[in-house]
Amino acid sequence: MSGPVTRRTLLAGGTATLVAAPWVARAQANTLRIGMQSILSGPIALLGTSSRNSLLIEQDRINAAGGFLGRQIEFVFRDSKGQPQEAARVARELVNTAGCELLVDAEASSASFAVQEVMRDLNVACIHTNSETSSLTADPKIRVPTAFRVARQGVHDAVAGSLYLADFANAKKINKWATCSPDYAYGRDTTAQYLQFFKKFKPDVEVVTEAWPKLGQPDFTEVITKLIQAKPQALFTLLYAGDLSAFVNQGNVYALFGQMTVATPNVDYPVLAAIKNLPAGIQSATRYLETFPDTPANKEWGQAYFKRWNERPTNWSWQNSVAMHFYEAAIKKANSLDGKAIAAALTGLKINSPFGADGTITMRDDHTTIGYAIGWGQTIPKDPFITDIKPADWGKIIELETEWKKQQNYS
Amino acid sequence: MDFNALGACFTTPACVVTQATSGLIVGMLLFLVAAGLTLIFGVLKIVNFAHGTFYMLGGYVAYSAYVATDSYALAVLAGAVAMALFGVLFERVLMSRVYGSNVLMQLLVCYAVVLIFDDIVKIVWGPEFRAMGMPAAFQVPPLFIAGGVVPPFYAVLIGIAALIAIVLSLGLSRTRLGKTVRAAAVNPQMVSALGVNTTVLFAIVFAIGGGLAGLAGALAGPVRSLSPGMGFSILIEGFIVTVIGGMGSIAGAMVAALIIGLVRGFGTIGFPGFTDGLIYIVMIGILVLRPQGLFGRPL
Amino acid sequence: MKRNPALRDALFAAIVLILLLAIPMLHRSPAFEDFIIRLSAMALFATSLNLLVGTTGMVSFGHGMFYGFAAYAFGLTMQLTELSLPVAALFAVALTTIAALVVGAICVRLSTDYFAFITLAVQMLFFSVIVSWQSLTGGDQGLRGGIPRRRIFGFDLGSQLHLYQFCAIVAVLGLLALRHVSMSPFGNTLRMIRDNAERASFVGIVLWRARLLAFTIAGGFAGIGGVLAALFVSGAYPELADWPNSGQAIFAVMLGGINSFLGPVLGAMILLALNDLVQRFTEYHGLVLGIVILAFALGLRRGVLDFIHLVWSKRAR
Amino acid sequence: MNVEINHLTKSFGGVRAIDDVSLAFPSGSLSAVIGPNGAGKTTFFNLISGAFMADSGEVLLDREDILQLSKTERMRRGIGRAFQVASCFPTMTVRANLMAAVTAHAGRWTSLSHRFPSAGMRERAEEVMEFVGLTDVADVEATILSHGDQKLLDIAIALALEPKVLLLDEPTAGMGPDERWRMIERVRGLWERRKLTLIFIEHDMDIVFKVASSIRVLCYGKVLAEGTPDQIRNNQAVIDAYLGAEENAS
Repeated sequence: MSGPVTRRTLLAGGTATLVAAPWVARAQANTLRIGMQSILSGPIALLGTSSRNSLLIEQDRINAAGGFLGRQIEFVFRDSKGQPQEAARVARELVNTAGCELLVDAEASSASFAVQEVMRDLNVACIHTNSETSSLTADPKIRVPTAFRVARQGVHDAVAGSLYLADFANAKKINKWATCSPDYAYGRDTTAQYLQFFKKFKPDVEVVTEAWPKLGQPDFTEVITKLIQAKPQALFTLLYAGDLSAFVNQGNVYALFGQMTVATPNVDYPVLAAIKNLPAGIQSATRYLETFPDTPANKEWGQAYFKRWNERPTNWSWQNSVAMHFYEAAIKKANSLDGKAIAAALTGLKINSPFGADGTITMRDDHTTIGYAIGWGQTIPKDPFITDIKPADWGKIIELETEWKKQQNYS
Repeated sequence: MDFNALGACFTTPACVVTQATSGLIVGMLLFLVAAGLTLIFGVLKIVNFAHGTFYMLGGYVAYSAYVATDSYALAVLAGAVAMALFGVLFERVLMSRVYGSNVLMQLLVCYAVVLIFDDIVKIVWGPEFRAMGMPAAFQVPPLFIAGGVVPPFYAVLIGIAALIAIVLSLGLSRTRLGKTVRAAAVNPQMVSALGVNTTVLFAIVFAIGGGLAGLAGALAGPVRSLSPGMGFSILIEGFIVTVIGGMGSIAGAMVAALIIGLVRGFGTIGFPGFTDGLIYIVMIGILVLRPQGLFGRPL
Repeated sequence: MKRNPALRDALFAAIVLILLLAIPMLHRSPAFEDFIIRLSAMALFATSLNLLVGTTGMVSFGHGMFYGFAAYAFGLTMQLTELSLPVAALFAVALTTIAALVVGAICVRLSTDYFAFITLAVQMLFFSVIVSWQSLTGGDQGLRGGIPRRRIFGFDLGSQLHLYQFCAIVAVLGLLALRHVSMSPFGNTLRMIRDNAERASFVGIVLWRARLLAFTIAGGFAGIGGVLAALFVSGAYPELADWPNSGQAIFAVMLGGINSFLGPVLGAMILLALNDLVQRFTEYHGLVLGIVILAFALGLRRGVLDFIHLVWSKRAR
Repeated sequence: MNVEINHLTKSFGGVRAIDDVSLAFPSGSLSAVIGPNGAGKTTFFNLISGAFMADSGEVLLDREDILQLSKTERMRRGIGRAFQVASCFPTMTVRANLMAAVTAHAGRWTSLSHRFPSAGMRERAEEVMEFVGLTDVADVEATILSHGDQKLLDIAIALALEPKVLLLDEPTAGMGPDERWRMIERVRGLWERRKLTLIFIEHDMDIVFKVASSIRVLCYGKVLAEGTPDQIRNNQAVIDAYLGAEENAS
């Protein structure tokens, strides 16, 4: 008879602990906890883990240098699985339960908007490191006083890419295009922006078909054959990570890349490595490349990352690294961890960075960064993977971005 | 909705051939998954919610085997065999304990297995996606039939799946084991009364079901990215196929899988962005008009 | 003499509510408050599902659609109109109830397994409509721009404390109402259908009508949960209406116990706490959660409260 | 109530389970339906109560044809039934079973307004409980009742609906000899006091001949004979059918 009784007691005890625990454990000691949330499982977990890897390197570096305001830092990592609802919950949990005093939101776009709404209610500094959707910071209605973005921005990339691709298309006389992008905010918005600028620079361009596969869709066959039907001269795609790899592998089966030129801004090192038969001559943006900008600082960072993790960094890696550089500088300047104080210090802050086009990156007063390196080139199947890189013109980018913001009634 | 494009597609042979092949390949791989699901339901009256996990593990095992041996045939074989064994293990260790209990209890056990193995895959193969890469033998240009594109690799996959469908249906109708399985699907008490060892029978059914799902995962390896949690979307589609075809009917699974494949193939032209919704509408319609599915016996 | 059980339930609810409202006066803990806010949404969601699963014996795989439907209905009403919060919430719940009536009219005539599948299919259809209808719903990324929190009677749901109080009151009252439904003659009717549908129809119960009513009520109460969830995340997301979310409710019901009224509440508590706790120690929370679920399913073979009842009644005898 | 059945026919997959059956049960009679296994007795009950829909024929209840009505409608017109395998609500107590039946009968089964049925309904339930002798086990869950008590509960549920016609499918099935007699005495007492039209299926010939005032014999879906116990006892066709059935069985 003792069997069930002990089991029950155990169970009751266990349940009590479970129920009590979430609010028992507040941050102990003097360690400064920094919350980080991202996609750490699923088909694009690669990007989430590469963000985390980069932050762990930063954690060691910052702690070795004495931490923030004399306190050692410690990251608290959470997997939101990329779901907005879970992301919102996790953001609140990181601050309210785990006692984090700073946040690094390494979510993809859809979840970042959810996190942004949570930030509205919490007086904690937050840097979005991976969401490229422009409206996150550009739209004053969505902007939050204590939340910033250290990432490429869709509209910047769109201007740079369109300029490059317009030159390329003019040279090759390509005007029938198709698009194939993931069916969510980033894919939809960014494709629209690319097309808008692309048509501005090359008015005779014609979009013959659009395909919108789901994020993480296992089979792209129907999408690929649809593209083949439309017979475009070139394809523009915003697929990335596992989806891009599957798309290329399945596209190869149909010899897709012999039938049309492909342009994509989203080729990261690990994707390049994972695609076994990378077609040469894809027009590609540099997500992160050790060779661009071709400076010792950049090369050193890239190789340090490789040494520690035995794989190469992604675009998300450098963005998270820069986020910590900004925090470091801003906290020193504000001498405080208060959200508003950090926000004040961050606004307009310019830091030296290996990833800057001219060695610096600036946090503009609309909470987004400018001056990071953007370039386009074409792929080759082996190291350094992208060659003939042409850097983008930041003057032109800002000019057109301002125009675009006016159109959207953002300013 | 774009009926013009759909109409234009139906009038050009090239488009019909291309979209039909893409529908076939999606459908045939789906059939392999759904056949196991429907077989297990037919005989054991159990809805195997963990079926997607077999598919995922099959893909990963094949990936490792391919990396180790560089042989696609061996990789596929390894994926299928490993999952057949895993099916038996799963049935003996876990499912056999919840026979006859609430369907939700079975769901719970399956869900736990899904959670556990998604993480085990993460631990063993890493959270990043993996890509097997196309075997050298298939790195050939696609065939053109009536102007439509038919990749040789997919032609081979369709062939293998069709072969398996034939073997399966012959096996069920001609062999002693197959007849027992079919009898068990109709009347389980009768079969055990006739002295058939149902324990062994159930294990065999799970081995076949698991093996088929593993095979599908392995076959798809060269073109689909492998990642933890990838079994989920396959499971849902497998369900849809099983329900439309009729729970327990292999022929139904085949027909339904082809319907889904073709709806996907042509839906992407006529209803871009809403092919999923289209499939659910088909499923709801069938359930309302004919709850037992196209080929199912009324419950 | 026996006391009036209805009064006893009301008394119990009042005590719980007073306790919940008193805690923040004594000690503010944002983590605890967040937990209760989330629990209130989830508890209503799971308990309403149990009206179908446990009380009536109808296994619905698509209950999340009403949770999500209400969240969107509420969020959109708040964003697009100037209606005050309680009016918008009531409107959203009413709309959800109507939606449940319509969906139920299609689904309830199907028997057990097929009922489960058709509810799943309808939910998936609803989910893909949300994702596709970008101009209204914002597609994959949900309603952008947050839900405006207009003040009502000095209540500001942007404040965590007020949100906590609001959720606690709504949840306790909602659960009390569900308890009333489950103990009413209609609740008894549902148990009759679960126990023996054939016999039930031979005592004059029109099965489909009873099932449809149960489905509609359950949908409405899930909607109340959905409104609370929308308030917590200040938005509405497709995931609220996706099948893993329906699955969560099913697991809450199963873990807590389908034959005890408070089982699903306990189950929701366990699930939320487990999720939060495990996530803190390992990124392999699926592994841990899976093992715990297996232990429940194969060890207890029933929900916690049902198990306790069983042991209790064995002892009493 | 007077029950009259004309040319009732029902086939299952080409087999005629009930083949052109015409029978009459006068108001207030106590009749037994007998016949070898597979004669179609339970099917006959299912057709009268509306569990199955007949292919053709008439079921007249005081001259009104109820053949097209649903089982719920028929029950409302006064046809009650108990089942061969006791059919009740297993997880509910005896009292709750009867309260449920009474509430349903009062048309209050969708009621959310009040938590407990009125005192009047409560009394009805207690009355039925007492009538069949289940008061001692009022608070016991139906699933743990003895077999006999479950059969009684099944009948009590039917009685709670105040039927004018009561169909009992083998009320003594699965009982020991002593229990059978006690059961059948209760059934007889019930009939006497309630003045019902009572029709029961029974296998035990001793019981049938002792209790029933008239007997109908079904065989392979057809009416083989009808009459008083004495007439049936001496009917050669009935004797052949029963002997034949036993030969087949062995």
